[in-house]
Amino acid sequence: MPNQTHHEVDRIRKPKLETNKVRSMKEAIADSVKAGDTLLIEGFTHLICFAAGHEIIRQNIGGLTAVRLTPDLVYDQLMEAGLVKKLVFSWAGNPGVGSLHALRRRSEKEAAGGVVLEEYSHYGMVARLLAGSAGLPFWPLNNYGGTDIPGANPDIARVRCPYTQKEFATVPALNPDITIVHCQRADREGNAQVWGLLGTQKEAAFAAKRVIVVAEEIVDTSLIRSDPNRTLIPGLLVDHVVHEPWGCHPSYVQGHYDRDNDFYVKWEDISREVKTYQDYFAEFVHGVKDRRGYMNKAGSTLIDRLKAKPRRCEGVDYGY
Amino acid sequence: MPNQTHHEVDRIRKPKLETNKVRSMKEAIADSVKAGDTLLIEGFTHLICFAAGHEIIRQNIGGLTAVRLTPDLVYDQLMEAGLVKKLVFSWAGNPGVGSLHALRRRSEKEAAGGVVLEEYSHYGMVARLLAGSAGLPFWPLNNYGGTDIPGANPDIARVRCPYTQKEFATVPALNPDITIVHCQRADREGNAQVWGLLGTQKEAAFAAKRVIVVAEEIVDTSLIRSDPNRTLIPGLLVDHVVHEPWGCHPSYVQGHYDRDNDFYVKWEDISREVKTYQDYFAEFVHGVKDRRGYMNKAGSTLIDRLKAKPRRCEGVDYGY
Amino acid sequence: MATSNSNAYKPSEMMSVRAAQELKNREVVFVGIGLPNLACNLARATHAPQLFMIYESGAVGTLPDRLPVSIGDPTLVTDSLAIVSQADIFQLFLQGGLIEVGFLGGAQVDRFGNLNTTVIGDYDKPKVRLPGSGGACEIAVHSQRLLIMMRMSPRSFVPTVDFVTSPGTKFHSKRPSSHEGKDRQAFQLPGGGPRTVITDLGVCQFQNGEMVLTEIYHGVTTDQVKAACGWDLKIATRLIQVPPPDAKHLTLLREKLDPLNLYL
Amino acid sequence: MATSNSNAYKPSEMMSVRAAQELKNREVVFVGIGLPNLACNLARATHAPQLFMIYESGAVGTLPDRLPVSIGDPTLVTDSLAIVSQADIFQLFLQGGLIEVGFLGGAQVDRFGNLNTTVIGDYDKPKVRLPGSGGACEIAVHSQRLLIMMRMSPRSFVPTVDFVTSPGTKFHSKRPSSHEGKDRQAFQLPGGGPRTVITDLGVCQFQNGEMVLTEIYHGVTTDQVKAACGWDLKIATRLIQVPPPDAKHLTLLREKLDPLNLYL
Repeated sequence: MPNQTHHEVDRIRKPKLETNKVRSMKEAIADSVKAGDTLLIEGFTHLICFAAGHEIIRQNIGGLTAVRLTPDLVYDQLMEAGLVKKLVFSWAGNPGVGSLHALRRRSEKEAAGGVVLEEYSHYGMVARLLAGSAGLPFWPLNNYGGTDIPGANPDIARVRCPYTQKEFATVPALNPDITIVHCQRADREGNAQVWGLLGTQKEAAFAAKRVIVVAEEIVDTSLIRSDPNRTLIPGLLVDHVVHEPWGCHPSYVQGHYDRDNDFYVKWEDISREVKTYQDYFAEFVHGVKDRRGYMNKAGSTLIDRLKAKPRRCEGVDYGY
Repeated sequence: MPNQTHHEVDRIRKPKLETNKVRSMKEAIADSVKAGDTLLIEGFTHLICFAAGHEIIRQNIGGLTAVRLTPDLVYDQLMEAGLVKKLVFSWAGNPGVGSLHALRRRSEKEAAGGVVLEEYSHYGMVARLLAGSAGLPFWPLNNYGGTDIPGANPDIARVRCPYTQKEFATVPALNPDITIVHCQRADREGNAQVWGLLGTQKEAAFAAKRVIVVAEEIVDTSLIRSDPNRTLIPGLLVDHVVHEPWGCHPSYVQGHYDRDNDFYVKWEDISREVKTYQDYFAEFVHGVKDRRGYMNKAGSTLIDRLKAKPRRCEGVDYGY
Repeated sequence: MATSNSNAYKPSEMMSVRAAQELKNREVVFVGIGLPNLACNLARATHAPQLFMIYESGAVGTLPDRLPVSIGDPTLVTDSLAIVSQADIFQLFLQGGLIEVGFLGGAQVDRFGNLNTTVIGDYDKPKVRLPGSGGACEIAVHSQRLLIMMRMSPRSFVPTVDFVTSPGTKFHSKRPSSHEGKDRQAFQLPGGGPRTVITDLGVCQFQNGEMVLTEIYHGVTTDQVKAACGWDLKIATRLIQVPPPDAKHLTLLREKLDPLNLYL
Repeated sequence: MATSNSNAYKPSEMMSVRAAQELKNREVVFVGIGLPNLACNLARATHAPQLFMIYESGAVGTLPDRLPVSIGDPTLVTDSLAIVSQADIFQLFLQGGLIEVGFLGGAQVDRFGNLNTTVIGDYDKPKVRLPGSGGACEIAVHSQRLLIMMRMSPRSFVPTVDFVTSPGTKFHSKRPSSHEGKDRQAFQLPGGGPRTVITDLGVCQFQNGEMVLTEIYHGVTTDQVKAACGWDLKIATRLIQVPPPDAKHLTLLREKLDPLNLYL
């Protein structure tokens, strides 16, 4: 089923050093996400930017190859909206709850609007992004022996260690056209600081041709510079910066708001039927202009329920 | 000249979960550094643990294969003390000042006590540690084309990308018997937090069979747990924890003390002649019992001159 | 209340209690969500207070103060010893050989411990599309010892799995392959492979690479077990009778570890 | 004082001023210590305030408030935009293709820009053991554009270097090799290779892969340049006369950037 052509990675890149990249989500998506793109909205449970996914649905940007280790609800929504022609992934489900129903409707029989699947394991997807970020066309890993995974995915190949003559699996580099990452704070140049779970945010940004950074807070560069070891994504990779508080709900942002587990549970019922799924779109995606509209609709009890209780750590000393 | 046999890496490892690993430097070195070991005292300008090197000289542990990207003064001292049979490196000098004279005396002609050299570039050394830390026998990199480096080092081999058919260089995994890393703070289990320059500390620790963590401060585990993104080396890799304030002088520790550039300049004269070199050993290595003795001899003006001016950053919020 | 309930307990409780016994103090365990997570936290609360838990999300040495609902739950981050990237989890911890115990389940398992979490039916036109490997394949490849937790039924304990997502002791596949029957050494798999299968009826160990029922739970018959297995399951000559979980463990599970009854 | 001195200036000052002109605003430059560092900071203080500096030690987007004495100086850390591991520096920044300008020097260079920082004499029994590659090899392989800063003399500008540490436009070695004469494309080197050589007498560019003197400093003759080069250096038909550094640049260099006279 996978049928990828392996282009040489265009390694020579133009660093992006504009000093003010702040845009609205609408502008950033319109500018940086194109029909037919390979799209990665990163996040492993933590920092999944639902706001970006909803804006892509509103702008109806289709023909996407959607890639991520864990396509979850927001990727399922892109599929239900008919925007995804191919899904590249390693675990597709509603974590701890159930299935992705738009995906299942498109993969369990050959229906119209079927989605092509290309699958790896988590480590395989991580390795693809490592290769893409490091400018190598392949990445070696000790994996997949004794399984049907390479048989189902011809893009998993093998390489021989020149020292031990032992064979190892390889996966091809993954270089998304556009990576969207959410973070706790960023400056206007896109220097992004993240704490809590890091997923593959760094590799996904370095591997991408275009990057949108979405931040809970836009901060002065001096705050970034006061703690440079916290910077996960340097601004020189970043095309646009979007200020979008609560942009990850129902996912979470450490230090800002908790995961809305109730929503993930309720989603199982909403998504099982096309009708309720479309009703959800009508109300929470097409029925609002932006994330602010979404949060207004969700109501202040949501904020009261999920807002993080403070748990501040001490700073450290960078003096010399 | 290089003539390494490529053993299979012994991948299955016993994590080290004792709760109190604190030892004196003397005990830690006696316990964990053996004659004939492959030794890595890590640090790239920052965090080079001279105290550990001096203790190895006092205990006269010889036949070492000393490995590091930048063997500098403390490695030169190990060579002058006659403890090194082989040096694996990528840049050997006194940064910004001059040469390593013990090394030059042992490499520019075939003298008694000659040291065998095996050299890479920085990236090659980093890649060797990446392979060692990740349990792979080799690491691919796009490097060395059009140079004499592979001709001088038969351990640099080639591998063909199964997707593009393009050839890439490889280097073999490096798994030190003992890695010594210095950090700003660690708990008694060896969970080590580092900020400022990170060098290859993480890879060096994960690649090693034994690890000594040397810390400016021993802190309660609760402080480590209050900011888990700062942890560079998890305690499960660590055999011994040594509390050694000023253990890096003349190297530096961000937030604690500055680099003693004057010392590096003076060293050029001290090290050029065997006599002055041995006088230095007599006074500052053999003439003291430990780092406290060294600092007493160096005097309080040293501390006044190098002690860091505070430059504290803010903490971040880990709440949910 | 806990004491009065202790004679009546659910299979999930029995499984959690029995799985916890597999974990030693100061072992490094790669934890999945659900019952494995309960088993690990039960072990920590009883005989293995220094059990060291690592999650594929990047949380290392966790101290959760509520039951994590997903492997990326924020409670796994707060008060953990270290947060690392997923690249480090897979390259340094798993492939680096530091994981002593892995925990997996699946939709199907065969007698060799090959697990399927990918599809039911044909891969290209599946009857049920399952989530896929996630980290399961590499956990099965690299863990020094693998524990499997699954409820027994003829639909889940099958002669041949529909897709081998995670390797067991011997390759056995529906797909035509020259690798059929090869063992872990032939594939140079570094981890020790499946060691113990904790089910809702009893416990299996592997002998010559094949599952053998070695323990049976209180009140369960071998006929029940045989009926729940899709192949002719071997039964150890000395079959151990496992007593019911005691009140202390049940109370911990119900009142402290899963008070909202998410997984039990 | 600066003004009165501006007629008398050192070759190192001329080199720094000329090298600074090679740097554009908002370029990403991989900085070495010594004169390249001075040139970068001079560019920042004048026409390229947003020059983006990265050091192989892991400091990204630095704002040093004193002249760094080594590439790992703590002043490069404080107030930098990001600190990354050296693995990231080499894999993500250099090999990833993000470095627009690299700076190198060496003990020897040939007409193709091949640089030697390894040994003088035979590799196995060297007359002088130099420090080795450090990051030089990968900087020359991957930088989109490479600038070389070296003083000219027949001992340093040689027909054939004793050891090729960093690749130039064409491989040319004392060691027997089937690669002799191959160009960068044959080695699939991704970076653009050497572009400009800034010396203490003038500036060379590469034409058909070979160094050509294109600029000569005020007060220097072509005979002087030819005498300082170990091969018959080509000279451009339209040779540009470079004026002396102006007072503003000299004052910056002497009073602000290197007041302790560490490198000038």
